[in-house]
Amino acid sequence: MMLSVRDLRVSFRTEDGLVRAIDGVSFDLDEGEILGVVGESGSGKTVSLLAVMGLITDPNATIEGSIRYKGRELIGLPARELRRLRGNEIAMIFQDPMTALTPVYTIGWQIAEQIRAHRNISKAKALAQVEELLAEVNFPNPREAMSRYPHQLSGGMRQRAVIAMALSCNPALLVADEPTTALDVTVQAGILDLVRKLRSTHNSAVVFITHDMGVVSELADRVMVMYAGRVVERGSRAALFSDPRHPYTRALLGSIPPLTGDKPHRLPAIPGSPPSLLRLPQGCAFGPRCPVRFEACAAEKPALGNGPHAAACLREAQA
Amino acid sequence: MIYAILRRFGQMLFVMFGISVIVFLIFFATPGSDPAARIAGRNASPEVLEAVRHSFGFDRPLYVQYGLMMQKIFVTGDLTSFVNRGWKVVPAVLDAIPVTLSLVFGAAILWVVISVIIGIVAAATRDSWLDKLLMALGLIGISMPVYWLGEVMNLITQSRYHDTWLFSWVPPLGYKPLMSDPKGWFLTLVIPWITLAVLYIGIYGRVLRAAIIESMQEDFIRTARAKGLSETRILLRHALRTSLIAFVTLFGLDFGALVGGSALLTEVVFGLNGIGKLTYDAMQNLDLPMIMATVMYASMFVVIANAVVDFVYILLDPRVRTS
Amino acid sequence: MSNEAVAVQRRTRGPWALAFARLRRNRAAMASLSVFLIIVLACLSAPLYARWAGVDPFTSTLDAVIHVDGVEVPVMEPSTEGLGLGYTPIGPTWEPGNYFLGSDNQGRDVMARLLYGGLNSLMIAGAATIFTLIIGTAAGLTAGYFGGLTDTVLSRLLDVLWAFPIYLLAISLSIVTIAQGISIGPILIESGSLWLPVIIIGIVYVPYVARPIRGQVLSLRNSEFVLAAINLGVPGWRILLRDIQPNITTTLIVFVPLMMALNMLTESALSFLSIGVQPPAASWGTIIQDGQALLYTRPLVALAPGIAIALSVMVLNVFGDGLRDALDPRSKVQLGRT
Amino acid sequence: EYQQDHRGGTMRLLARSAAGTLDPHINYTDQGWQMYQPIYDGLVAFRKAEGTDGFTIVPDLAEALPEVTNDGKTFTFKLRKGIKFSTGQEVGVKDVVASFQRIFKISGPTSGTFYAGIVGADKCLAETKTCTLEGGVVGDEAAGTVTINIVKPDAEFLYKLALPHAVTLPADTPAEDAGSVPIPSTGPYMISAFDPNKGMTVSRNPHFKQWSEEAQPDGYPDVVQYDFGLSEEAAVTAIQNGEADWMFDALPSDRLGELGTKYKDQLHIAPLSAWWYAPLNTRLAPFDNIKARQAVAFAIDRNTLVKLFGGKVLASPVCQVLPPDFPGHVDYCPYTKDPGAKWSAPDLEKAKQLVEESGTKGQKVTIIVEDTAVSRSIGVYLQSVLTSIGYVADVKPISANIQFTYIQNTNNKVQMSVTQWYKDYPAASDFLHILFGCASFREGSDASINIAGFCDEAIDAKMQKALDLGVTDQAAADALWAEIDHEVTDQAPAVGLFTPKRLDFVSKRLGNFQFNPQFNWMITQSWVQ
Amino acid sequence: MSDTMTKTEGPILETRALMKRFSIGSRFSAEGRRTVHAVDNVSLTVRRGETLGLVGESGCGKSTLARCLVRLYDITDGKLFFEGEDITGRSLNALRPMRRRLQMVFQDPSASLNPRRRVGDLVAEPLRIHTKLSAAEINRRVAELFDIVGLLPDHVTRYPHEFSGGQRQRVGIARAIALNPDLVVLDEPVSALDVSVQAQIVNLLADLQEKLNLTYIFIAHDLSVVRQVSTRIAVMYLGSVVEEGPAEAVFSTPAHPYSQALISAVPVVETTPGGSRRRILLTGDVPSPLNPPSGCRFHPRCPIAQDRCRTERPEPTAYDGGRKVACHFPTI
Ligand SMILES: Nc1ncnc2c1ncn2[C@@H]1O[C@H](COP(=O)(O)OP(=O)(O)OP(=O)(O)O)[C@@H](O)[C@H]1O
Ligand SMILES: Nc1ncnc2c1ncn2[C@@H]1O[C@H](COP(=O)(O)OP(=O)(O)OP(=O)(O)O)[C@@H](O)[C@H]1O
Ligand SMILES: [Mg+2]
Ligand SMILES: [Mg+2]
Repeated sequence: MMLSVRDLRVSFRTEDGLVRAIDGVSFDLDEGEILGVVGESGSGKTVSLLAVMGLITDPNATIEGSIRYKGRELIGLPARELRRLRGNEIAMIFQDPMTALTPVYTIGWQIAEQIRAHRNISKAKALAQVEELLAEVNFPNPREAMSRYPHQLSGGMRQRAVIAMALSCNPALLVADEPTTALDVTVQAGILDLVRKLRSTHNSAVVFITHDMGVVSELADRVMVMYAGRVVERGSRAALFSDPRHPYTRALLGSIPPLTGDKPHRLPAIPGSPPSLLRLPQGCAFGPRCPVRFEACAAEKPALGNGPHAAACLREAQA
Repeated sequence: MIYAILRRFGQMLFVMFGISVIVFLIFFATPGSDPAARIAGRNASPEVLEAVRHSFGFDRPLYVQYGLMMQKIFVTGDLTSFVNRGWKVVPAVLDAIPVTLSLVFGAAILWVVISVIIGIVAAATRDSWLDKLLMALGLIGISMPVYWLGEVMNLITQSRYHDTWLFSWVPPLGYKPLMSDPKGWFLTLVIPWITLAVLYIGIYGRVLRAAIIESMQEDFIRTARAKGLSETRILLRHALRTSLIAFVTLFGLDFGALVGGSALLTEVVFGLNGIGKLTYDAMQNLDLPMIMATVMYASMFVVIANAVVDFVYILLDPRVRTS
Repeated sequence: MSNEAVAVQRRTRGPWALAFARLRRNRAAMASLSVFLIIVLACLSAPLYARWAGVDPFTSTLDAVIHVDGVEVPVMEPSTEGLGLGYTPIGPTWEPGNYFLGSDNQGRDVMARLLYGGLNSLMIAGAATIFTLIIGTAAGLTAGYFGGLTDTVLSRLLDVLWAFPIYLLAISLSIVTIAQGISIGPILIESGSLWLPVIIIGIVYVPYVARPIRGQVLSLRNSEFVLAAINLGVPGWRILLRDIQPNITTTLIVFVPLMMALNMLTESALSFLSIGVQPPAASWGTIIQDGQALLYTRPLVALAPGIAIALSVMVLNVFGDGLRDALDPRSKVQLGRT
Repeated sequence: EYQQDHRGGTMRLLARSAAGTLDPHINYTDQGWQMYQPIYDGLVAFRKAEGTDGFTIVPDLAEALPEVTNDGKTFTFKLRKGIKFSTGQEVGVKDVVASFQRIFKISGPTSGTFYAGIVGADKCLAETKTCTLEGGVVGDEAAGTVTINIVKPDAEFLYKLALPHAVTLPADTPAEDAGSVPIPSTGPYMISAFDPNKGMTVSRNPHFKQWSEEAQPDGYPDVVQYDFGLSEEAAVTAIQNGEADWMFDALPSDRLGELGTKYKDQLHIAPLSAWWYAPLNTRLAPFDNIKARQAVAFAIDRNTLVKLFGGKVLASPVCQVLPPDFPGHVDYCPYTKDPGAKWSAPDLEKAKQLVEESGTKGQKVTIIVEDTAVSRSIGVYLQSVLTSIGYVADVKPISANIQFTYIQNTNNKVQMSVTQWYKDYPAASDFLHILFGCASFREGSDASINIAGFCDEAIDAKMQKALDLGVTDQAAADALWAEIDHEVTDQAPAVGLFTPKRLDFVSKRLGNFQFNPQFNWMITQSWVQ
Repeated sequence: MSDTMTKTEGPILETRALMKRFSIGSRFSAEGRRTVHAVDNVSLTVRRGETLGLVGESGCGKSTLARCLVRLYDITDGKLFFEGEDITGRSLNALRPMRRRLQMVFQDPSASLNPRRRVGDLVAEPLRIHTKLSAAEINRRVAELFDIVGLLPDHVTRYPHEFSGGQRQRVGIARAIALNPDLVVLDEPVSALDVSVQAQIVNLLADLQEKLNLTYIFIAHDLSVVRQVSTRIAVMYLGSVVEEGPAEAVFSTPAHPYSQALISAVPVVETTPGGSRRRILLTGDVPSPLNPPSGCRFHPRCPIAQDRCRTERPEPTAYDGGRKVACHFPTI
């Protein structure tokens, strides 16, 4: 097991009260595996992965639980140690390539900076590596691209530069937070191919956050569905898409209009809107919107089962 | 590019034209401003007054006088003062520049260095007591009227504590040229530098802190953290570097305005005969040619500083720069 | 977007109430506000102090004599040693009701003048702020909303004003108005009227307000909600009034204390140059000017108003920052200075 | 007698600002005139001596005092030989003649007054460029004489010739304001550098050879460095610290106590022929009413004003126009508690009563003062006084450089102001005739020195008489002036405030301080080593 | 095509060779001022009752076109007809009467609602401008509208920031339909919404169309949503429409190589692993509308481009089944 997260809880003290952004999230990841994380906005996808990276810098945050990377506990690890892992063994790609790069440095400089932060090599050597990396992520003219500033690149190129940066130290674990949301579909397809290629060449494990079910179904080996700070369903891609067990997952899959075949007259929509993390319902967070809820849902928080394909639903547990 | 420069130049001309016309009109609307009487001397006879008026051209229509004055400033450069007659105002302004530059440069070095340190330390220790202390000190600096601070400084260093070891080195007020007396130059300017810098240290420290803190919220900082960089490096190479753009912009404008004569009160209080003092004296004397010259110079500097800031901005921020 | 989830279920307050609540939680801002109010109150009670102390802060009383510990002391003490040159005003006496901060060179009670002067300084700063805001907003709104030639003309005028040396304007205007005053349309401003510094300061800082307002209007004009209003067929003036103006109001409010602070500094500088408040009336700037002539013998006369200015400016700045954070956490309203 | 061992060194003087143009024919300031003394020479000069001796006229470039003929209308001067300008050129008859023409060619400030009596001056005033003064100033190269003809006898003419405006400059000096370009000089010193924003350097004239100790004695310092720009406070500190030797401007009042005790040996107090007064506009309400004017004169406490000026040592109260020890002065004070020769105390009762009688009570009065610490405080005090006798008064300080012309112009409708008058030369007419003569009043002009707008036919005629009388009998004329002084005082077109004294603060090292009543401290007669 | 129809039955909206250019660039940039060809030669016809879906990648000019259609932007060139009237050059004032029939819903529900006004007030605004209803009647109508779009009556006094994105978009829709318009231009109305809310809005729009007999122009970049709502589809690339036709036809047999690439690139949920769809990968990036490529705008990325494409710009050509394609080598 490369990464093992157990009962992770993250909460933020805010002006309006305590926001329980993550409320008991557990998952595991193996080498060479792609884990897709889906869920709607605000469900805690980003926060849970930021916690893994140790990147929650908000002084109002409380992080509890356990995150073990290759057997090493990350929570409570001294900043120095964590820094040595970050960018080196664990790398992260963020959603918006427009803002993820420092605007005043060339991308070559920025990538070289990361290499030199972890490898004791000369600047020239680092730059040579950068060129190779850029070639690897399909830059047509890597040498020239190195001296470009972020704003001089298109969105897709920028995202590829960010990926090149993440790959620069051959990380064992790559965390991608909605890396294609800001991109066009035609460009997105290229990036997805790149991620797949990565996994096959470097045998890295990848956590891929998105809210696009389509992307997950194309890319992921295993899938984790989140809702209101909790994991509601987890399983292999095939199992999850063919046999969704949680009503939220089912509704989610149902509410996506099909691209081929018959058009439904009406889309099966989920009523209501996602709950406030400040005032989560007593029992199941999805309860108020759930088509199959019953009394117990209002009182009891459903637990996620242990099996390879599990859903946090009382109905499911009943069945 | 040529177009850009031309446009700036046009703007500068317009501003200078506008200001010169306003100054000119205000001057002639001011009672008691008729320079003829003051030039002619006390109890001059009407014939003499008339002769003076004629020889200085005060009997010509205003627009002719305006045109002549502009010609004398910009074309022939031989406009002379009404008060210290025969004194060519253009060289006078040029002569005063080194004094103002000495004052402003020294103060600028002080305020930039100190405020950058303050800004960084405060941003790095955000919300700690140190941060609060530094910001409070900055605020005090901003809140003190500069001429008042100057007077208090003079009181302390020239009189009250002049005989103590602390300030016995402080020379009398006035400017000493750098070339002929470097030590005197330095010593006389130390207190004015500090006085002038205090205000800007406050402002710049606060601005830089705010800018750094804002930069620290940016996505690219998160990227930098994810790269495994140290906090110091993130602060200095990423957050500070991007914040400096705002800082430099502000600096350019302030520096331009100060070199253009905004340090008037400081120069007056410390008896430094720079542009500000020149302007101040000219206004006290209602010496129109000198007022014109200093005002033209000041507005030119303000506009040029604006333009320079725009160009520096392009240098600093590759986003504005084009490939 | 993620905060939506937080907001959705709750009945929260309107933007103003929200800002007010945020402001009330800001302890530094509230403390500053209290200090400022105390200063204002103290200044307002100037006549009370004057009556209690039995002093007339506007009349020369060089021959006055007071009793300190039962001993008669002249307010202006003649120099007795050496050549017997000059007189020294009395220093602070802690005797109740007597020259709490000493006397100035006219034998007047500095404390009383400080309070009366504060009133003038505050009034001028306040009125100039209102003046600037009104003219600046009008100019900014017009330039930003109508654009085109209007914008060009106004912007260039603002440029001229921006580069115009304030002290020149001030000195000229004050001389122009000495005898006749100026009449702007139906309004006649008498020489020595407090309106004079108000207008001078007000005019000088118009670009400080007009420029950011113009910028904001420009961006608001292209914002989707204004486009939506246009799309609904809302007439231009109504958009300006109902859609654009409320979004500018927060900026304007944020400007108030910061502008006040800036204006207090400018007022004092102008008074220091003898422009503005005319003797025997006082403002903090004129007291500093009076005190300048006593700097070596009675520094308190110049120090006290200086400290009063610095304190007021400081609390106004802190309060202004708090107000900005509360009203418009992301705005970057920045004020220039003299 | 000259003390050779003190010769040399650099004397350092300070002033807040330069005195304006360097041209001695144009510059009309105390500061300039004082500095010109060791530099330029005219045909005659005031004697370089202390006390009343300093008021006597001695021959300077001329060998002797002129021979006066033609009923006092022709003056013939014989020029000394061998005097050289600082350029090395010898002073000749043509230089003197040209210098007189130049006064008119450049429209010198006093060309229309002091020198308007020269024959041909009227033409020169009308047509300045082509001025020849034909028949007025006639040179005789061969005889080495210059003859000056005036239209009618003038008792004060020699005084006028002894002023810097009539000094002799090289004949080739351009006929325009020299501005900041020094003009070659005849005295022991010459101006070698000048920048109005920095200072003036005066150094020895290499071609000077002393010809008359009483007219133009040699000086002690080698160089006089006159720096401009420092404030009074800073200047005092600099002198205290021995970094400067003297300052031109008045000492700041808050330093007086300290100086009077700790530095009393470095202070020099000398009487001045000067007058601080408050002109009351006799052509504007309320002061077009004589009772209103007298009321003010009664109400003002001169002692308070003296206090504001620095104390009894530095000023003395006055009621009348002519300063003490001045030709024509006879003590007179009608505006005091017990009217008589001297002022004793204000009479507020009387003042209030007069205001009541005049029917001007409650009217508005604005007092225009110079924006200097002393003037401002006097203005504030006067405002208190006017308020206390029933006027609604306010006070306006305006820049000192503008105030003097501002209050003269009738267009500005100035009711009351505070100003000073310093004599040009020691003659009563210089106060009475100039300040209160009908001819000095000019409607709508910035040059209308009769600020009060006072014009009394009878008094004016008397003044004319006194002027004429002076040619023959100066003593009788002075008696007449004394009468005029009283009459003008009774009319109260201006309220006399006090007579100031000059207080000079010099450095410890400065020796041989001598004060000339006409041109103040004789700079180069002091030594610094 | 349009000339054969009579006025009343004619298309509700029609554009002919519509152009919109912006001039941009600071005066300091090396290039100086430059022109963005945001909308370039677009001819579209919208018929009463239909939904025209407009798809295309980010920056291809969809929003600009939408704003031109409701005359929020001045049109640089070409013609725009609404219900047969030429409104190309009408002034803002002259446009006002027709605004009640032509409405728009914006992409970002939070940006299009004035944060300082209560939502009830915002929805009432068009009623106040265009009708003479009394205050009480307006209130009643606002309540009714809130009900129609699925908001609670007591929501009227709230401020926009107190709502979720979906609710805000409902307010936007309520405002747009307040005056019973004929045509509503929807500029990416669901892109900013959560996955689970998106379907609600799509359904709401469908209901409203049925109930109020609306015509929609529906802009989106999510192809599956566009397919769901549209009867006809227009595909945009770099400011121009490259293909137009009935929704089903375009999706099943796209004729323009760009449409093909676009549709093939959309990731779809497949229950069986290892999708068998053939994907057309485009090389290169979307060129900038600042200096669009010569000839066919798509040729630098087109897998089947030939020499002709580089020089000659293909005109939209009509094909059977109501389809129009602008390509020299369409696969139809
Ligand atoms: N610093 C913070 N302070 C307070 N609340 C926070 C903070 N960071 C995140 N949250 C809250 O935590 C919750 C989870 O946020 P997170 O960013 O993980 O969602 P997400 O699933 O990534 O959503 P998206 O799809 O929009 O990126 C949100 O409700 C958010 O408001
Ligand atoms: N006001 C404007 N000034 C200058 N250029 C503009 C302006 N508005 C849009 N553009 C440019 O026009 C092009 C089309 O923009 P538009 O917003 O219409 O695209 P879009 O298809 O709606 O994109 P998205 O899917 O991101 O909303 C873009 O290149 C954009 O930069
Ligand atoms: Mg996220
Ligand atoms: Mg768009």
